[in-house]
Amino acid sequence: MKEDKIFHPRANKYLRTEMLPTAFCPGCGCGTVLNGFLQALDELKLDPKELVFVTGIGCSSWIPSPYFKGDTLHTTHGRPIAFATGVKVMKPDMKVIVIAGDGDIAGIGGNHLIHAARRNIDISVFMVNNWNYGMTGGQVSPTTPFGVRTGTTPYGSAEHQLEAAEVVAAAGANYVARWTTYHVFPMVKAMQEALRVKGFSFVEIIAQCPVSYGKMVKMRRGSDFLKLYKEKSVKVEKARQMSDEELEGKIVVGKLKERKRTEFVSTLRQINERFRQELAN
Amino acid sequence: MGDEAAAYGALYAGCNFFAGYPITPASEIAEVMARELPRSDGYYVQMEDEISSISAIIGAVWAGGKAMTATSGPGFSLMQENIGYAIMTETPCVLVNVQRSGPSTGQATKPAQGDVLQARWGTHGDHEIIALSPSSVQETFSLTIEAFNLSEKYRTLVILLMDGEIGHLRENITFPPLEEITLQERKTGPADAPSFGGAAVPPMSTFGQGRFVHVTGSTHKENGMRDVSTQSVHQELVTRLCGKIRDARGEIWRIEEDYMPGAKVGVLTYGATARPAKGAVLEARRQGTAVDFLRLISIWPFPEEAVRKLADRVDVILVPEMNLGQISREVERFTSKPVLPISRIGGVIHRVEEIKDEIIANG
Amino acid sequence: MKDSGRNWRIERKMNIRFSGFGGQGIILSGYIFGTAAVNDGKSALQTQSYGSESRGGGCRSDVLVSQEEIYDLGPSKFDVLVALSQSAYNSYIGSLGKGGILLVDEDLVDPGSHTPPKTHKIKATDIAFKKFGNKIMANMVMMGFVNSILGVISKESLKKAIRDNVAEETAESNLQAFDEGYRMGKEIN
Amino acid sequence: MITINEELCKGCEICTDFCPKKVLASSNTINKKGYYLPAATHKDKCTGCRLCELMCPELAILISKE
Repeated sequence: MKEDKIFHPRANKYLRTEMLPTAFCPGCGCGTVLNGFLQALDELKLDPKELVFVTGIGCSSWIPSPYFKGDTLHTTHGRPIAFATGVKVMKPDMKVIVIAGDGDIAGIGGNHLIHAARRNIDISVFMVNNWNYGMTGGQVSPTTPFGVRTGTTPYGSAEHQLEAAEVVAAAGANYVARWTTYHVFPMVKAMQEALRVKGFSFVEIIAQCPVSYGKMVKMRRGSDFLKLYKEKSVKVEKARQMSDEELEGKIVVGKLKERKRTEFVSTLRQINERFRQELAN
Repeated sequence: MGDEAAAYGALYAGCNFFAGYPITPASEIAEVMARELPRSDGYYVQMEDEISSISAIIGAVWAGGKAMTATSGPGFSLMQENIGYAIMTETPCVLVNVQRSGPSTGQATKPAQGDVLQARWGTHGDHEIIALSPSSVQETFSLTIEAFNLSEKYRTLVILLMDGEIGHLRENITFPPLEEITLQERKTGPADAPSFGGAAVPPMSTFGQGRFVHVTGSTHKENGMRDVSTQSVHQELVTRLCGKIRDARGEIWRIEEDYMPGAKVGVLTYGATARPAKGAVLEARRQGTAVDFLRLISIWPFPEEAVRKLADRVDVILVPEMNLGQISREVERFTSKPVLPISRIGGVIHRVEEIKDEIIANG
Repeated sequence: MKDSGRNWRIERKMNIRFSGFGGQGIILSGYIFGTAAVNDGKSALQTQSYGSESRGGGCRSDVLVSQEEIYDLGPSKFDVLVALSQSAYNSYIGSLGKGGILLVDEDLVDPGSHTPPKTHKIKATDIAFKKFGNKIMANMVMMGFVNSILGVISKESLKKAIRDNVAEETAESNLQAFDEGYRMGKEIN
Repeated sequence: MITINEELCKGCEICTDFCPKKVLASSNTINKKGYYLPAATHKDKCTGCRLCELMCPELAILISKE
C-alpha cells in the first residue's frame, strides 16, 4: 500500500490508489483518458457512491476496472452497454458510465451501441478509439484507417474506418462528441457535458496505442500520435464546410450532436406510474 | 399455456426485470412479462438480441433486481458466453429455454429436448449448472419459483429447461395464494464481508450501497479484484464455484419415482416426454408388466443416486426422450446394465402406445 | 561451437527465465536464446507471458535448452533468472532453484538481503543508453553478459539469431551492445 | 510548484514534448522501473497551465500553487 500523499488529491478521492501505477504501456492514451476523466468527475463534484462503471474487454476497459472507485461491472467482450442497460433501468439515480474500446463498442458490440443510442437510455459511453485491437497485440479493428498494415492485415487493410460518433448521432443519442488525447481540456469538458446530459451520451476519444498499433505504423512514442492528432484534427464547424475528399484522413473533433429527445428509463417509469393510476381508478 | 405459467411463476417469485428477444416458442413469456411487470413496478426491456438480453438481466441483478430472460435454441446458443459470466460472477438469475428442434433453425415451431447437454456444457470452462425440467403447466409455474429460489440460495444462474411441447401446451393450472409461496431471500452481509469468497455461497453486495463492488468475469480474489496470474486464486475460485453446487446436489435433486415390486424394466424420462411415458407405465402395469418409473425434475445436477437406485432394481432402463439419446448417455455413466434410448425427433412427441410396447417387449 | 559448454558439461539441460517489464525486449531475448540453441543442434523450448501480463511489471520469457527431448513444458524451478526490473525480480525470485544463478541490472534491481550466492550484476540499461544511445538495447547487453557467464549457447549462433531478429538498420549496434555485455561477463569470470 | 511522482512515471516524455514553455526536460535520472524521469529544468517559466498534469497518462505530475 502506497502512502496517500504521493497521489493527486483527486486520485485519492476517486481511484483505488492501491492499484497504481497503471498496467498501461508507457505513453498509452488510456492513461490520459483516465486522468481526464478523473478531472471531469472532480470538477463536477460527483460522489463516487453514485457511480456505476461498466466495461468490456480490452485495454481501455481497464480504465475504470480496477482503477476507479465506484460500483464496477467488468463484463464480457462487446457487451458493456447491454449490461449497463439492465443496471440503469434498476438504478436510474446512479450515473452509469461505460468506458471501453473501439473493438468492444464499435466492433463486436456495435449493435448494442446503435440500439442504446436509439433508446436514448441515460448512459454515458466513452469510447477510447486507438484504431486497433491492442490487447491482443495489434490486429485490424473497425476503426483502423484504410490501408494500414496490422497483424491481420499484413498487406494493408482493405476496409474503411467506421465513424462511430456519426453513427451514434444518427442513431438518436442526445449528446455526441469526438476529441483526442491531444485535446485534453476540451476532452474533459465534453466528458462533463456527457455526464450532465439526460439521455444517451457518447464521447469518442481518439487515443494512442504506441505499442501494439505503434509497432505497425512505426510510431513508437505516444507523442508521435499526439502530433498527428494535432495536425489531422478539424473542428466540426469547419468540417461542415469541407467536401468528403477534403475530409479524407482528417479527424473531425468537437460536439457533433446535441438534442433533447425523451429518455428511455424515465419513459418506462412514466408507463408504470400511469399503469398504477389506471389501476387505482 | 406453459410459457404463461413460467411468466406468472417469475412474477410470483418477485421478478422485477425481464429482458428478452422474440423467438418461437418462447415469445409468449416475454409478452406476459411485458404486460404484467408494470403491475408490480417491474420493467420489461426488449433488447436487440439474446446476448444483450442475458447481459441486461445480469446488470439488473447487480443493480438489486430479480431478473429473468427466456429464449429457445438459437438464442440459447447465443447466450452461452454470458451463462459462464453469471456463474463466474455468482449472479442469481433465471434463464428459461423453451427447447425447439435443431440444429440451427431446424424446425422452428416444433418441440424438442435437444439442448439438455448444451445446458450442462454449453459455456466454456469448468462449471456446475442447475437445470430444472417441468412436465406440466402447473409444474412450470412452481419450478420457475423454485428456479428463482435455487438461484438465490446458491448465487448462480438457474436454467428452466422447458420444451416447446410444454411451452405451448394449454392445460389447467391453479395459482396458489401468494402467502403460500416461500421465497428464498438474497443472502446479504456486512459491508466488509467479501462478496466472492469466505463462504461456499458468499453474501452479495449490490450496486448503490456505497460498497464499491467490483464484479468481473475474470478470475478474481475474494474481494472481487482481478487476479488472473496466480494459479491458486483460480483454483480456489473455480473449485468453490463447482463445489457449492456439487456438495449441495442432494438438496437440489428433484425427482418423481414410482416403483413396484418385481419390476424388470425401468422407464427414466423428463419434461414433456414424461407425460406419455407415465401413461405407458400405467398401461403396461394394467396389462400385467411390472415396471418402475423415474422422472428427473432436476436434470442438472444429474440425480445420480436415484439413477443408481433404479439401475439396482431393474435389468434394463428405457429412456424416452426427444433427441437421439442425450440423457440416456448420461444414465450409462451410472450403470453397466443396458440403457435403451427411445428417441423421437422431428417435432413429434412419443405416443403412450409406442412406449408401452417397448416396456412390454423388455419386461 | 567452440565457445559453448562450460556449465553445459555439468548440466545437460538448463532452464533460463528472462524477466522485466514490458518493452524491455524480454520476450525477444528468450526467443533469440531459444533460436540460437536450436541452431546449435540442441532442443529448445520457449514460452512467454501474453497480453497485459507481458506489458506490466511481470513480463517473462522462459527458455528451456537441452541435449535431449524436453518433456517438462513448465518447470517449477529455473537454473537461471535474469531480472531487469524490481517487480519482475520480486515476482520471480521464488522460481529460481537452489544454487541457481541470478543476473540483474544493478540500477534497476536490488535483490536485498536475500541475494543468492551466485549473483552477477551489470548496469545493462545505463550502458545501452550511454554507449549505444538507446536503453532498449539493454537486453542485448544483458544477453551478451548472460551468455558469457553461462556459456550454454555458442556466441556465433546467438549473434546470428540477433541479426535475424532485429531491424536491419539496428543490427550492427545491437551486436555491438551484445559484445559489450559479453566482454563484461568475461571480465567477471 | 511541479511535483513529479517518480514511482508512477513511465518516462513516455509526453510532458517534455508538449510543455508549451519547455519547463520540463528529460533527465538522466532513472527510476526503479528503468524509466528516465522528466525534470523541471526551467521552473521559473511555468505558467501553471496544467497541460502536463492532464496529459500525463500516469497521474505522475501535479501542478500546485507554491
